[in-house]
Amino acid sequence: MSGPILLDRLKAQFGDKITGANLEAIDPWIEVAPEGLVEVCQYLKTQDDLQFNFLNCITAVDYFEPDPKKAAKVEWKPHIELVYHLSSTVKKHTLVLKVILPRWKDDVPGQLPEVPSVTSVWKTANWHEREVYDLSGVRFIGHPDLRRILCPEDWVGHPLRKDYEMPLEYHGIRGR
Amino acid sequence: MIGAVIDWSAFLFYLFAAVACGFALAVVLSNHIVHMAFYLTLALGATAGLFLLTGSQFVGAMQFMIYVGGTLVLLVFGVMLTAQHRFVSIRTRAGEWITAAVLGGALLMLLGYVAWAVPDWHAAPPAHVPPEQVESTSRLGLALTGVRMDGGSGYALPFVIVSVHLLVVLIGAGYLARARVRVSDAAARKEMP
Amino acid sequence: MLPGVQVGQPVAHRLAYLWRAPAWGRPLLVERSSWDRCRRGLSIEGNDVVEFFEATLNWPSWLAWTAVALIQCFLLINLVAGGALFFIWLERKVAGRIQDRLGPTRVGGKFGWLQTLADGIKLLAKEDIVPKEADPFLFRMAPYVSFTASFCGWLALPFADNWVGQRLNVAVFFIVAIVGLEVFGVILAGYASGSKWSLFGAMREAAQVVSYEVPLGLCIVVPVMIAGSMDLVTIGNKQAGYFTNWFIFHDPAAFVVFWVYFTCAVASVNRAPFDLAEAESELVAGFHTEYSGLRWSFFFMAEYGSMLLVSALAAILFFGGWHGPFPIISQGLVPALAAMTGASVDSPVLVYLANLAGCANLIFKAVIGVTVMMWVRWTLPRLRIDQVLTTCLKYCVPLAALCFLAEVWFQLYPHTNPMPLNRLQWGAPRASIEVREGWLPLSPVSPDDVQEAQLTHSQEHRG
Amino acid sequence: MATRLEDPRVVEFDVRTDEMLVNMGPQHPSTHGVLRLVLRTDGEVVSEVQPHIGYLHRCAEKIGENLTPRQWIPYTDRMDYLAGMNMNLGWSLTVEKLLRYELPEKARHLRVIICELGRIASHLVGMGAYGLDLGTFSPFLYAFREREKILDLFEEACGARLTYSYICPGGATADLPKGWLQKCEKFLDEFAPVIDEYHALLTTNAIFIKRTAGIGILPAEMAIDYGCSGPVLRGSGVDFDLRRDGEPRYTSMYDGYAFEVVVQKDGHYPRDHKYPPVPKEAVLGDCWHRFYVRMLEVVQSMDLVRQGIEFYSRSKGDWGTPIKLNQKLPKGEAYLETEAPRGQMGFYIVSDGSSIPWRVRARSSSFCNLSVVSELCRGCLIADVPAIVGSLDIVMGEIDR
Repeated sequence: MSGPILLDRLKAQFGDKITGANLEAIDPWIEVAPEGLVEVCQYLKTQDDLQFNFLNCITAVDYFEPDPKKAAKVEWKPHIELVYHLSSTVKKHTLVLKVILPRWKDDVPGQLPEVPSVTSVWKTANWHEREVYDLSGVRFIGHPDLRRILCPEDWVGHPLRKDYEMPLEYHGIRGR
Repeated sequence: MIGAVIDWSAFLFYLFAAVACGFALAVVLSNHIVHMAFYLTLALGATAGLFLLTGSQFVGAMQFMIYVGGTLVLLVFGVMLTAQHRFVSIRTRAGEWITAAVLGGALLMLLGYVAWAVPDWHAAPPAHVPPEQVESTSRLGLALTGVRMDGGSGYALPFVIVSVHLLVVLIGAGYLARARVRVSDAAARKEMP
Repeated sequence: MLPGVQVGQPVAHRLAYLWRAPAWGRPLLVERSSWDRCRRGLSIEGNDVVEFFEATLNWPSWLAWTAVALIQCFLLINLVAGGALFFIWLERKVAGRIQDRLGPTRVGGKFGWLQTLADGIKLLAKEDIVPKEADPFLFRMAPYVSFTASFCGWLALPFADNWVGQRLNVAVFFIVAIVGLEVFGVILAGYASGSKWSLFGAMREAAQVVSYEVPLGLCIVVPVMIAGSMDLVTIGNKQAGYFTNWFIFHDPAAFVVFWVYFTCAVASVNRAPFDLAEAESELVAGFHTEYSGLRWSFFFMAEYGSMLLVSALAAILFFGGWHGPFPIISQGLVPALAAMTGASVDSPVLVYLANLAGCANLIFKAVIGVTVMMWVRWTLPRLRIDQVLTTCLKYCVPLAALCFLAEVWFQLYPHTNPMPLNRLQWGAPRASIEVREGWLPLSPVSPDDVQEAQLTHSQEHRG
Repeated sequence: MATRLEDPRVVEFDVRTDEMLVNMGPQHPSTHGVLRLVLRTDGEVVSEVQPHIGYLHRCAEKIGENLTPRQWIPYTDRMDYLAGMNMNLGWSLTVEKLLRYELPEKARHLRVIICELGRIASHLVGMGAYGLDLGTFSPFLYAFREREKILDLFEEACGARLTYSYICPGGATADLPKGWLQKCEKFLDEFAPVIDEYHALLTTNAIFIKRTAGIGILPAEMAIDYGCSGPVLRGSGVDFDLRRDGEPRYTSMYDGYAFEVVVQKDGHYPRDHKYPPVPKEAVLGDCWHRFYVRMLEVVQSMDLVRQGIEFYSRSKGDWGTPIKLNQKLPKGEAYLETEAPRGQMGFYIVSDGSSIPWRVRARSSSFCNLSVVSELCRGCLIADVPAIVGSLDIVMGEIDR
């Protein structure tokens, strides 16, 4: 199924929950609003001609420039992009979904942005979301067991945020 | 001449007897159950030594196999499996001490009486029999199957009774050790993730 | 010949007779073979050495006995400890060869034969750690319990005709009982270590050893039944002559039961594929996870001592013990030497030489058994605990029981024995040992008669 | 977490024993590195397994945001350190995808040869270490004996034996040396008969079958749901291999190569007439099938290497020029998955137009494969835990990144 047809179909199905798309990119992507994410994923997985039964990866990309000089030049506002790479082992096709989130919930620094969890759709999302939570600081609502996975449980901060600073000391171990 | 003094048979008898009695006492005085089992091993092992010393090799080996190798291993095994916390210790209260002392004393008196009542103990010690001429195995085996050398009736019936009794005890122990779970608990457990 | 003794009386007849016995009066069982035990040559059992010390050196009796006891202890302890040194080296070499490696090559020049000694020195130098969580007393005692148990088995094991620490008429039974005690040390170690992995190892070991004692005991009954004795010296001597007289070739039941025995023996000494108590891929190191240095090595000495012990036991029970496959020494070399020197066949020197050859023979067979265990260890994966117990209870026990019944059958009806080798009767063993020890109920005799008979018999024999 | 594990559970109508919480790892002989599994056991029965990872975490993705793509290649080596070549390939292809770079013919075949050799080397460790998990030591050394020969070949090609950094965006750092192909063919000839030894020691061994057949059954739906890939997915009977079903940028590498995806179809594996049959006890998706798929993939890879050698020696031109160390990247993003020995290894690169990527992401196959372990280990015995974890063939360097 080609990109434009799928996009039209999703738009017809979900209306304004499909907030954008880029079909010219190397990997064409469709942008979904956070509130519609689970529905869209469920739809993509269960439709007979789509069958996106395989969640390859969830990535969070932090768009933020800590250097004020450079920050003036960038054309985007600070935000976090969640990228969902999907594929189908049956139909052998792939799809990229994006969800745009604010860097902080309600723009209060320290309040992690929230997005519904897709663990109910693909079980593999469990660990991927934990990793995103751990390293990029995104809270997944409805996740059964959201805790750090790679960093120790008492680690402070989310290392893949662009404004992350390595702690000077962790349990007596020098950090920097 | 020391040679007249050191009689190895007597020496080993006293050694084994002392070990058996000493560790039996240690079993009573210790309040750590696995230590007790260990002391009991030594006490029972020394008893087996006493048997071997008298030439009752079969009974000696049996003592090792059943009591030391079987019962005690099962005892420690049971402790390991069921211990609610590590290194179980048993505190004995004064009342228990008194009861135990009375019971133990009574048993000791009975045993002493029976022992001294055996005529051989009053007679001169029997002539030394070379150990390879002591054949107890076949006699024991036959006695258990109902044939006795000295004309008495065999032990087939008591043997069977004891076996059945042990079987009943085993089944009973298994029954008693079952966990009794309330249905609500069981249901709750099934619901847990 | 004693009155009433009928050689070759059908066993069924005897059994029926036994059932009637209580009404019949005072049956007396006379152990015939204990009379015709030949006590010739230098016997580790002590008597002749004691005689030598007393008569020739004029030592007091107590000193002579003490000296003999000490000599025996020295020999046996060195056998177990030296055996462990050798077998650890052998294990490394065997493992190396199996795995396309060389194994130790350096220490001690050729073949790295001193490697184990170097390791021993390393172990001596290691820190002796007692974990904080451990029960220090039991933790310290456990290795000694294991080693003592493994060592005590050697007391009753003959190395040649009458070369035995303490000859017992229930030697087989004694050894099985004692080897079973080794598990007690392992359980104590596992419990006292204060480590969960050790506890798992100990629980597995307890379950495994307690289960495997059952088929092991059943297996041992078969050769005991063939020999009619639990005395290992008697069992060994009944297999004199050609290899066709070995009990493994006696009948199909014995042949099958040997393999069951070997399986159970491997399991009861905790060797792969039954080494669950120390399964390193699951339980780190099982019961000896927390041990270090010399204490740890005690467990290993116990393991290798037990391996050699059960292999030696297998050699005596099934493979003729100290008798080679062909009676070169006893029927060829010794008579030839006797003829040459004009000495009697029973002369102490010749008997000593024959026994020495027999001892080497037995140890060679035992080492083969140990090597097979190593071969198995480095080839097979490990079983799971439930599979180990299934193997025991579902296969070994019924098989051993079946063999036991088959053996009873072959004893009752020897002519149905299909084993062709057994019919050959090459180099027939001495006629005297055809008599079944303790199996022949005699007509009622007074104790005096028995003593008289004993006297006559021993005179006959010596003459 | 701790509180969750302390929930009291009761064994019903049975002799009651204490439940134990046991730490398997991070220092444990059979957790393949520094994996820590918290087991809740009732005697020998494991009622729950909680994997704890991260002991080898280096945040390679953060490092990738500070280095140019070529500089990051050594870090990919250290992800799946048993198959560094395949990691290099995944990253190189992703960068090439972003650059829209077209690879010369010769470089394509070189990559096939090298990566399939890497797959053999990796599966050999997986096989040997699996034997070790089940308590047999010898196959491990037999596997390493052959692996050493592959490493010798790699050393000759790139100078390294473990962390190669050989394949890079644009091709490879060097051409194969003279005479290398003959040596490689010689290795393949020597290696072919050895595989029967492995089958005799492990695949068909009765104890091995008893330990693996019917243990840790992973149904196909669950495997897909948990994002399992590679031999773990194919062992469950899912006919999916990126070398055939992946993106054109990756599958074009295998254009002209004849190979059959190793998966059980209609109860048969490709060429199972030549290799030991599936035992009766084995259930599709169990440890035995995962192991068997790996064994057959070794043969498949040998075939591919032979074909690659032929293509390579026939193709003209050079082996490709590596991109500059500070090559400017076009603005955009690219995601590509390759079929690494342990499954689908994905790399994601986001560029803002400078030579240093804005964001780098590695989708690790072992990470997803491991996530299914608590599902597989429910109700098994302690001895099955190493058997199951071993059959997933994880590498902690890749999981923790």
